[in-house]
Amino acid sequence: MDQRTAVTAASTKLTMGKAINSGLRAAMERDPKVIVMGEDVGKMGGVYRITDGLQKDFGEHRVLDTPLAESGIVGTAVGLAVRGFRPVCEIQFEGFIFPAFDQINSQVAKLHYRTQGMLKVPLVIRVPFGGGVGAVEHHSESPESLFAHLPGIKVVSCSNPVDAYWMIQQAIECDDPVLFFEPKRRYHEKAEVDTEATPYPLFRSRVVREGSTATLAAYGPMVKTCLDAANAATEDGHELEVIDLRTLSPLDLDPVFESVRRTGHLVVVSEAPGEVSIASEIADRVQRECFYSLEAPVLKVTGFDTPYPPSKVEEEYLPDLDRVLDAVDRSLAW
Amino acid sequence: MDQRTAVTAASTKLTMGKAINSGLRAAMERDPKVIVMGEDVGKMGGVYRITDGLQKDFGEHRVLDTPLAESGIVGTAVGLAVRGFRPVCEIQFEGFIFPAFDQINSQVAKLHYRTQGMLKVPLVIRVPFGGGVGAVEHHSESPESLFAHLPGIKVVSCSNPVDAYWMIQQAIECDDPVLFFEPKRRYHEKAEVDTEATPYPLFRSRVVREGSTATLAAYGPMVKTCLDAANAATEDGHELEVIDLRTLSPLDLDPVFESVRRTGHLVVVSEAPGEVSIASEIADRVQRECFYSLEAPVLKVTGFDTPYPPSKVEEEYLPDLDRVLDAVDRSLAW
Amino acid sequence: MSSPEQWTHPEPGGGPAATAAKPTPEQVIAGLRATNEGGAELVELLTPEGERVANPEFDQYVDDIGAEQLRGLYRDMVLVRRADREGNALQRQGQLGIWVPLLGQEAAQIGAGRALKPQDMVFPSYREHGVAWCRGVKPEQILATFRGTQHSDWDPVEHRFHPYTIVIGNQVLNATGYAMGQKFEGKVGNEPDAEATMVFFGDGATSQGDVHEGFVWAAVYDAPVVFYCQNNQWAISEPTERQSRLPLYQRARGYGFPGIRVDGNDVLACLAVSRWALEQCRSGNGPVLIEAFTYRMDAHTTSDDPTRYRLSDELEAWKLKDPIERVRVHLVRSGMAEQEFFDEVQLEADQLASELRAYCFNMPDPPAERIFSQVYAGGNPLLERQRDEYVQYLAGFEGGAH
Amino acid sequence: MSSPEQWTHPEPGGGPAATAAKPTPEQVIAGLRATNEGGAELVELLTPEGERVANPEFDQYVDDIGAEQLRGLYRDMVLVRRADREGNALQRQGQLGIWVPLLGQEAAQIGAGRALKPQDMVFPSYREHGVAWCRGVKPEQILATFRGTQHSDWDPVEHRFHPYTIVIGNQVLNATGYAMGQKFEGKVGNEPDAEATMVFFGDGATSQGDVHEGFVWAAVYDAPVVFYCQNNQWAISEPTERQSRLPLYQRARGYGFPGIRVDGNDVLACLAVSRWALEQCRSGNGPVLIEAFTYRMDAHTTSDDPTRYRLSDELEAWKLKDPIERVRVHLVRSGMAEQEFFDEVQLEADQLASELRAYCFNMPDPPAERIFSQVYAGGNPLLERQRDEYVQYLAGFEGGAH
Ligand SMILES: Cc1ncc(C[n+]2csc(CCOP(=O)(O)OP(=O)(O)O)c2C)c(N)n1
Ligand SMILES: Cc1ncc(C[n+]2csc(CCOP(=O)(O)OP(=O)(O)O)c2C)c(N)n1
Ligand SMILES: [Mg+2]
Ligand SMILES: [Mg+2]
Repeated sequence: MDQRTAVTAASTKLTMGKAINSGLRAAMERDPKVIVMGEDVGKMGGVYRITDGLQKDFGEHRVLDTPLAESGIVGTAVGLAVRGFRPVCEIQFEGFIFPAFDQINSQVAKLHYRTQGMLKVPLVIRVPFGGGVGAVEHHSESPESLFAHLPGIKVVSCSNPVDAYWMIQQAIECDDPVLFFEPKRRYHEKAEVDTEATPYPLFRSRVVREGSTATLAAYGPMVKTCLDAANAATEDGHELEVIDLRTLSPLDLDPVFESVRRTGHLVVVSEAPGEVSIASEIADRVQRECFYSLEAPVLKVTGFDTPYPPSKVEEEYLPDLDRVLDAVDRSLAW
Repeated sequence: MDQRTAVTAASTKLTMGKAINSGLRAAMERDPKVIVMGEDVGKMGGVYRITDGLQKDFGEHRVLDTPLAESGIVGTAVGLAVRGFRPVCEIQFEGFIFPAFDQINSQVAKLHYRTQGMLKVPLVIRVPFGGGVGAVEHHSESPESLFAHLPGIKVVSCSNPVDAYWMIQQAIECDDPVLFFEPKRRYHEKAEVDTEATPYPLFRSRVVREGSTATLAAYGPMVKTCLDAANAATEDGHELEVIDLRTLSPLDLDPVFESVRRTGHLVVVSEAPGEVSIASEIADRVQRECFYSLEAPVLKVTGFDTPYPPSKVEEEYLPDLDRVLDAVDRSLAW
Repeated sequence: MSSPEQWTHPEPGGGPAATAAKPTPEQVIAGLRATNEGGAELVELLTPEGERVANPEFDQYVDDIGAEQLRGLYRDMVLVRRADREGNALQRQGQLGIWVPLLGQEAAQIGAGRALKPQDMVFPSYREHGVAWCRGVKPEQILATFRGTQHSDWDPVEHRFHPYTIVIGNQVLNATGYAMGQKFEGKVGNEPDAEATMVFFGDGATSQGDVHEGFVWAAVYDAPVVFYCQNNQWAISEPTERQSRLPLYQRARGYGFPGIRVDGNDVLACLAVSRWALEQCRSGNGPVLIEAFTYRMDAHTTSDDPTRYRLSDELEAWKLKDPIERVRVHLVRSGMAEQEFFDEVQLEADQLASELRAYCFNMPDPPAERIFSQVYAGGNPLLERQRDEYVQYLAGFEGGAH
Repeated sequence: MSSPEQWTHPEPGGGPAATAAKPTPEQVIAGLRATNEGGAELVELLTPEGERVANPEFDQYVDDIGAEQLRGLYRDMVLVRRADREGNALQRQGQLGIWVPLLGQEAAQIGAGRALKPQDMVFPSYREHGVAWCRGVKPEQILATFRGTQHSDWDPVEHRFHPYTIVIGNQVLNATGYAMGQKFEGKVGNEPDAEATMVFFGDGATSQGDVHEGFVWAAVYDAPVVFYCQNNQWAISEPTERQSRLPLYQRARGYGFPGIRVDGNDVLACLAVSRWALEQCRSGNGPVLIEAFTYRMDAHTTSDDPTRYRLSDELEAWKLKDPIERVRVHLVRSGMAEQEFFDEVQLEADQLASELRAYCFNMPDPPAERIFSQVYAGGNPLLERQRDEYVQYLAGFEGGAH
């Protein structure tokens, strides 16, 4: 059932980074209109090597080392998409997506609507995001909530190599623009990836651990943190259900509602600052959908509402196992 | 008590637009370091005439008709602020703030933090926002939630001429960068403004109508809608309390909590798309702070999660009196 | 026209020679404005007085333009002007939310528009009603945007005419990407089906980062894109000297592709220069920047009041350079058209205007459901639920529930 | 050096003459790379072989540089290189999260840095450790950023040296605004306290919209800002031809202010050209673009592996143009320094390195509260509550509650 444990003939152990690389390769082989573009994605294969080897194998016209400007990357990708290509843009680090914000908001998200559906913008914007890698400023942020507020684009995040392999391909196949958030600090985590399995649908969240005491909802880098917390919680006799949200816009909260109706307790975990965030949205929806089931208010465990701090204190900033369990305790004790 | 009704010697009837103009003028007279910059703000006085007459009276070095580029406006304003000026930037319409997103996120919001407080960035970005004016695309949006998610900046919105007059001056005096959202469709609403009154503090929300049946929380253009709804609701014997949030980041929700503890019902009203919005954040906080007081979940009445539609259907898109009252009814009937 | 180097900094490399070469503001403005001095800097084939002047370089690009073709260009300009005036009138009568007039820019737009081949692609800004006309988009189809029934109403693929873009500069990057795609697909070269892209923007737009990035990308990828800047002297209330010290066509110098200034009120010159530039691009020698030097004869939009910021003298001076009048004079003087022709065109224009009017009055409002449709190609269950709930809520009113 | 016009498009205005003038990729690269052919295009006062060549225009800007001053420049370069190598080593030893080497760019930075007056303001990118040195920022103060104890650790007002900016291009606009402020305050003119601003950025940065907008603003407001582009040939793995067809200093042409290319490995030339440019700006004749043609001798950062994308030949060729070596040779040949001097500087460098090292090992981690402080100048009650709750939560661990 769980792809991460199935081992078949087509199964290989891959890091998440390599899984995305393989997924990109598979998509490029399948469709000659898929092109990859960004800073240093070509000869060098990207600063995280996610596009490693692609330019060598697919040529400079399909893997473009672009000039250094993010609005240019996304803005030209829009034109390429309108022309019939399926561009996959890389933003080198999430902190550098902001120069492209205008193109994403004003063109990427709206062209389909503006033209009454006559134009499609099937592009993917890959964004390595999140902290925990000891980096300097602008290299550890979690801006996904901003994009989840924009109608017209879809936003997803993978948390493990299996999903990474499939989700990138599904995002490329999707006729809507997709922002694809990759948890950079999990790039090196490994799992068996069965390239012949039937993939789980892209825009669906998923229970990754069942439990009955309380529910944890998370995405991207925090899924592992929540799974670790759930493991630790068994010591106290708690069985925490963990849901990997996977799709952040549109949110797929039915599994969360279902879970909360059973457990009565929900903790939403995310690295991003908590104010006006995806975590807030989930709390809002759950308090409405599960009003009579909640035994405690929905709690958030998030990054603090500050700029990302110097890396020497980032472990304090980032939600960890203890903070998650503390929130679970607070919820249970409400 | 209520400044909007007090009529004194220093009191004049002003539209909101004129009130902001007067507030800007007062700030410029008080402090020679206050400068105004933006597209068409000089000779023409801005497309909404908010800066009317300022260039004539203060000169071209204090009221700058800038080149046409928003990143340039905000990016140079940062430098001017670091130099000791207090720039007030105008973004012509909210839909054009996005080219400046990077400067706002990466410099405006973070310079103070980055330099351990050694630099201040006391700039104001004025943004006419919201719909209901029959405009073409990009002229009717409500992007304030995006900015409320960014730590390091403050976000406010005025809903009436009195607040407009004072809040713009307070924002200019504030040592933090402030995004100042002006509800453009209320620019022509009038009220008595007493320029000698003691202003209400900037970062505080305010009960603008007392009531006991249910609570409405809104800001900017929707405050009037809520007041109208509250008036209409008296017909059904409902006394709705209306809270003008005024400050969107940081939110000042104590009056909301206090109110909800009395009424048990809260409807948050905003024109912006509802997902991952300020309204979500309020719902989230209230469900946590008032868990045992809520008799129904917090409801949101917001713009739909679509791009802003063609203006011929905008009245359907925008929350109106009926939709607010419908939500109140649903809340009361929960 | 005297070289701009005389009034601004000399060419780089000379180092200290630049000292004191700084132009006075008056010199900058004079340089930016200088247009009718003729000379190599401004391509003009038909003077404001309607005289055809020979141009050894560009005549070849219009040697197929005989009497019939010239009458055609005249007709185009008269019709688009008439449609434009009708749009303006419809706004005044409350039929449109706003109108963006092209008045004065007919030659710049028809010259460029008629230079395009069917296979070329066009990315307009928001004032290109004349180019739209050349792409087969009917004036009626433009009304939706300004009446607020739709954001955009023509099929961009069928017409190879992208929707209007309002966010200044955005389309320049989109067009550059499209042109890169043309190149990647092997559509650049000497085949008859070779393609190019033309993108329209204003003088104010040149300040935007996106326009610069479009220039950078196009240069680096040799994209077959013609950057067509209609310098109509104003960005709302701001004159060109708020955007640049140098004539805008010279911006291209810094990127290593040609920039050229054409009399934007001369339809023949605009046609010639556009054909040249498009040919450059189609054959793989792009990009090219064209500055069509013209004038916004009306307000920025119907919401604008230009008397607040510019003198009527200026307008009067430009009236003497009217793009339509000079063709009319030329047609008459050279015996290429009789009064009958002009009367016919007038009649046709009246016809067009009254059809446009009738069309406008009969435009239905979109249903409320329009709000929710075509947000996503692949759907969105949350939004569908939102729509359903709203439709149900509306139905409640019908039943008198509220 | 031959004029770039020979290999790329000719000057604009000529129209069709541009046909077929399109350069081949090889020509573009040759043009971008050409540096040592000398001539008017590249200002060089000290050859790689250490020979002083006369320059009628720029000699006057360094006529006060005698033996002592030259030894000072040499010392500066040796010390900043040594600090840089120590930074690199500290990263390798796990003491720093990352290091951004300046290796190879010492002349470009010291030349510019020593041209600045105390009242001038500087906006660096993230590689300007050499400029920092000239502004009195100690190498130690730079470590915080790369160790992750603070984002930035020096007082930008005291040193008139802005914090490092990592988002490519942002600081160019900030610097332009600052320079506008200098002008608005009347600090531009012939008074001895006249001010200018210098902003540093790389070759890759020239593609960013913000850099363009900085150029536009500076030109329109005559801002006293020197745009100092260190073209170190690479933007991480991308060579300059991914950003431009033309040599970068020529970008200025399109804006109407001077652009000049200087041998960025020649500290004397960098000093002269920077002094000239700053003087232009202080006296109201700004802005100016300088392209310091240099080479990134090391990796982009310690996270980078340049062998993936560039050949070692290139590095070897540039080693022959080392910025320090040519000054050493010149000092020796002209008898301006004895071995003793070099030994002293070496000693001083070793001393500096060991102090830096010691400092680094003793840097305390910031307290967790750092996360919450100085987010707002005027405070934020929600954040204060967040901080208090977190502190209380942490206290729970101490008490063994968890
Ligand atoms: C990014 C952005 N900023 C501001 C505006 C508001 N605005 C609309 S048109 C205009 C002036 C454009 O001038 P120009 O580029 O010369 O084109 P023109 O209208 O003269 O054709 C401005 C400032 C906008 N549409 N987009
Ligand atoms: C807006 C932005 N995009 C991407 C990056 C990632 N990045 C850091 S340095 C760099 C290359 C910069 O090259 P250049 O401007 O030549 O400066 P150099 O590093 O060579 O000094 C890139 C792409 C960034 N810091 N900011
Ligand atoms: Mg214009
Ligand atoms: Mg570089």
